[in-house]
Amino acid sequence: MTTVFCITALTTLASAVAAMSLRNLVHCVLCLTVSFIGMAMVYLQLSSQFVGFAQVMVYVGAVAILMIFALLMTRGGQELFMREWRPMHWLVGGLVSLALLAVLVGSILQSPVIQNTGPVDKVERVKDLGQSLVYEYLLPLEALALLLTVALIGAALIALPPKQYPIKPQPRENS
Amino acid sequence: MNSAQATPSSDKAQAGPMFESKTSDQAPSLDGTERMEVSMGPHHPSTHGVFRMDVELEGETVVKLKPVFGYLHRNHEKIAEGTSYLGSMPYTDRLDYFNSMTNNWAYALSVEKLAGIEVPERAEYIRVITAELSRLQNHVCLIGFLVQDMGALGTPLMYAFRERERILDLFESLTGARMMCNYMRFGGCRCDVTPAWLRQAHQVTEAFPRFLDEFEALLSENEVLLSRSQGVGALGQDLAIAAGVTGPMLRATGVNYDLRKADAYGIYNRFNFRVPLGSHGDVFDRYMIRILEMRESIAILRQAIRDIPDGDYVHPKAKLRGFKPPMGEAYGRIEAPKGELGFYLISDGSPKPYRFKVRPPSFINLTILEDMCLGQTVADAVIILGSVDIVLGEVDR
Amino acid sequence: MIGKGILKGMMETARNLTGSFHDPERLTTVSYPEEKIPAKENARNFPFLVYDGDDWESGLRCVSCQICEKECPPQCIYIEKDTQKKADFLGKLQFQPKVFDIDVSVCMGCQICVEVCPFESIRMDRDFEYAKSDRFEGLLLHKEQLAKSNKYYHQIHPTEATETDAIREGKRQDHLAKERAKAEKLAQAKEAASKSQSKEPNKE
Amino acid sequence: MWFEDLLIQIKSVLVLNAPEGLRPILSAMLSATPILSAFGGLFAAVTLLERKMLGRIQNRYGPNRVGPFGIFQPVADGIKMLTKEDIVPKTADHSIHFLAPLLLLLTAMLGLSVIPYGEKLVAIRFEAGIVFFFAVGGAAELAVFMAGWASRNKYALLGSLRAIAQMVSYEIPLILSSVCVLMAAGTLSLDEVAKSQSGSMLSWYIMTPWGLMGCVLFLIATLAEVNRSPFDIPEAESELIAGHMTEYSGFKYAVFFLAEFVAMFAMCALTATLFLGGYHPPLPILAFIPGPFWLFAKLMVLVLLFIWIRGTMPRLRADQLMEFAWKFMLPMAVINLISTGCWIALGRGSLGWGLSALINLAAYGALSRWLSSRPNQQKRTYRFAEGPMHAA
Repeated sequence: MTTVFCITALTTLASAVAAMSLRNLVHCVLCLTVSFIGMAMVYLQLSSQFVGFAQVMVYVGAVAILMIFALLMTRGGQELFMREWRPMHWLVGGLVSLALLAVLVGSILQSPVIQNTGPVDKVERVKDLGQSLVYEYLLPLEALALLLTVALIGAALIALPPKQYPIKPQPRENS
Repeated sequence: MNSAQATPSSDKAQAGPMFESKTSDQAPSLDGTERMEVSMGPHHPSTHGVFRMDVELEGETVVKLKPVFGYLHRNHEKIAEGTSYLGSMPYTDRLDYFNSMTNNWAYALSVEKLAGIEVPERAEYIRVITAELSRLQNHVCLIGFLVQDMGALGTPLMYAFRERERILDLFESLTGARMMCNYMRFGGCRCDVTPAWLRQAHQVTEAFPRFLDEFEALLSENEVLLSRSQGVGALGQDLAIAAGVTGPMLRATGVNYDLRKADAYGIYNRFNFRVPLGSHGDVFDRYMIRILEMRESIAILRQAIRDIPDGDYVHPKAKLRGFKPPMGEAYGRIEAPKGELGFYLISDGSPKPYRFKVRPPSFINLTILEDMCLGQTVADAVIILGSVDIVLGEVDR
Repeated sequence: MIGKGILKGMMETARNLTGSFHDPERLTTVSYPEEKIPAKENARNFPFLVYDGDDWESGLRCVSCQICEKECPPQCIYIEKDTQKKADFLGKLQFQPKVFDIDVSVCMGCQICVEVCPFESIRMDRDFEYAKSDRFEGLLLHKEQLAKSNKYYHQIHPTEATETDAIREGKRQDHLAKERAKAEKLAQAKEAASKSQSKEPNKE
Repeated sequence: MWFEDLLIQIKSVLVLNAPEGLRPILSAMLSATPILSAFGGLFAAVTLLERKMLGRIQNRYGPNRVGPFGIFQPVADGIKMLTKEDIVPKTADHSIHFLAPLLLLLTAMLGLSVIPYGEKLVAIRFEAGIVFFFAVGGAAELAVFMAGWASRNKYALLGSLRAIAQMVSYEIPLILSSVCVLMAAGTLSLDEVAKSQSGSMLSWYIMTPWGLMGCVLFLIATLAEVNRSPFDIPEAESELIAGHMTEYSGFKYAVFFLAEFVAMFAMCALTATLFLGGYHPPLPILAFIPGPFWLFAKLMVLVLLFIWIRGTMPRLRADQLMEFAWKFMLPMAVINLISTGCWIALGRGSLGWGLSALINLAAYGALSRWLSSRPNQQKRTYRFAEGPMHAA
């Protein structure tokens, strides 16, 4: 168990580092995907199948693809914009990541999981998960669903084609 | 190797954007996306031969299209000016190699006009029969290719070829060659049709409507085909007339113009047939007009095979060797399956034409490709090209 | 109803799928080298030279008049006249070709040489399996490869060959008649001459 | 039963005789090998079958040169593919160009691991098996993108972007139409789903109105997901040469081909499991024939259907494909969910059956009416020329 965990953890971390430091943005996204898969493996090792698979489905199948589309549709997929040293950027970036780290560490320390140090013995049942979603966390679930629907409608609105595509025949060059 | 790399982008292994903006001199488009230049052809599976379309895309929408041809240019007109009148006849086979019969006819017609040769009645009937048979096989193959361009994996094309085979068999047993018939002569035809051949032609004609019904069952109501072709590549009447478009392409726009009626060359005024007209001028109309034309061709064939008289198949005084038309000029034109095919000849009294000019229907129908493709997607550009019905042998000459 | 046209089309392909097993009208393909569609009688491909009798060199009908060479649109025929004359089927003395080459890589099989030939000597073959590994020498056919017997001609184009034979027979008859007429004329002339001079026995 | 027991016996004997440390690996390999070899063989057979059947549909013989009736054609193809030169474009991203076909094959093959081939024959018994299936299927998009992007070819990139857009869009109706079965079976585990359809043919889910509609929707979405005609837009040869595979040659191309076929088999096996009773025989009397046989028989029927469709249909345009996904597939799948819900709520009896049929029929009628009233679905009539010709 521990060796497998070590391998996954190392891969995840290494690919995360690579995702930040590689020069080619598409490579970065692909490395990020590897680290997503590593996270899913960690979930699986915690006997939480559903979450692991959902992680793969959502992050690999959707989020990574979304990032790739965003990358390719904007200009300069290959260009590197951190060649110059910009102290302000580093400062702000560092602050934000520190804050994020603080939030994460804080919430982990407060959660009851931290007391449970031994291996997880209770196998999570998909049914339990579903029931807790529908009974216990119904309101957040519905709020989330509403949010996603709004996002979807917004996306559809943005993607609506203009009434008439504004293409006119251009003057020919040779005639 | 691949035409996508034809644009000379200096892609280094790591650096450099993948798609260089080749149109930076133009105003940026409305939604701020970059235009992409794709060079489709000359080695592209959908260009019906060696033909290139330099397409400029915005997303997948065509904003500029430049047809580039000439890859198959072989100096047809100049060769014809250096050879005897008869010697050009086999070269006309190779213009639109699907319809050597109509090419022969158009050339023979103009030489007959030039020299004032009479054509016997039986020869006229034979000409009508062979021309309508080649119209059948041209249209059915064109539809096969068109649906192939829509991605139907060749099934309709194979059916079309199956039927075309029967017509080519007829041509072979009549003239000796399947495609390069070289059949018409000035003042008639090279050899006579036998009663057995006429019976066979009758059988083929009678079997054709059943095949057409099957073909239409496969295609005409197919939702995928409808949505691919309706409203795609629409061409207006005015533009079509202004650009000199002829043939099914013109009739699909609704213009009532068929040389078989307008000129009534040969003996076409003896036959009872109708001219189908479209109203949208889009790819689907072009497809349907061709289907309907085939049905009318079958009607003509039935009448011609029924009525063919006995007599000479070639004018008895027609000369093969030493043929010298008098000085003058003539333009003979016929309704070839692809449109108006004309030959313009100037004679200086020598055995060779002084000037030999072809009016190729596919070349002239192709000139408005850009106007039809603007605002459509790449996939549409492919089928619009397919619906124009070009043969590169005729376009490039 | 959406999907109706698609179902109709699928029924059509299904009919062809099953039809290809039992209906020869639908499965028109043949497996080529093993199985061949019988050639049409009129089928033509490249020209050949007809010879009469068994010996191709003496029976060659060609008199190297070079009309085909002149009329050939792609100019793929090359003829050199022989220096000596030989008697043809009519007994006339004619040149025979020393060299008769056809470059079948250039020939487009248009049959114009056949049509213009006044001596019925060049005709169209229907053999099409000409694939060669050497495209220059291999596809340049010489006299000896081009010469094929009248029997072979009868085999591939029976109707046309019979017609040709009839034409030649007619020509021979014409020639004989002409000869006879000439001989008669000669005889008459001689007779007239001899009548006026002295009487001598007529020699044929 | 006897067949499955035999397989299990063989495996346990083999595993128990191995040293302790190797047992888990050996066990995994013993599960994977038969599956992979069976589908590998099936791939070879189906490539031949497809070409033969397409040939027959097009009134040709299809391959018939290699061996009797051409049965060694796949071998010849394999040798050809293996000995062909492997060409990688100079500007390509070599590592990604190399990894893409492998990743695609991996994702396709992983899907096979959760399919129940018999009552006791499941390679991995996941509780959320179907989620696993769709999750690894989602990773295929990434592989396609890698292939298209790494080739540095416009056609390849366009093809891969089209493929991704198409796969992402059709994953929604795909999953939604499978959800109705999951609702009825009350589980996410595929072997449970198969078990819930035991008995005769009548207890298969396709025998219910929602099941039929779900099955049709699932199959259409499958066609799109595995890029088969009429949804083979990413590889539209008349537009994009070969899409993301344009710059691949030799063995890598063969791997793409293999991956595509394996993905198709996996999807067909899933369809069979979800809607066609999985490994159950159509009649209980036929239960003496082992379960894997039935599953493969159903799979083959679906594959033949796909080939038949491929031989018939032209290809949709990319935007029409999206339109079809969002305007027909998605609403239909959602309505199908409602109809399934009615069926379950009304006690799975004839009343629920009727109501479900009614809902589906009404929805289908309304949707198809709406779709066929669109401007590009018109039935046109044609006139014939009367009167004088247009002046020349």
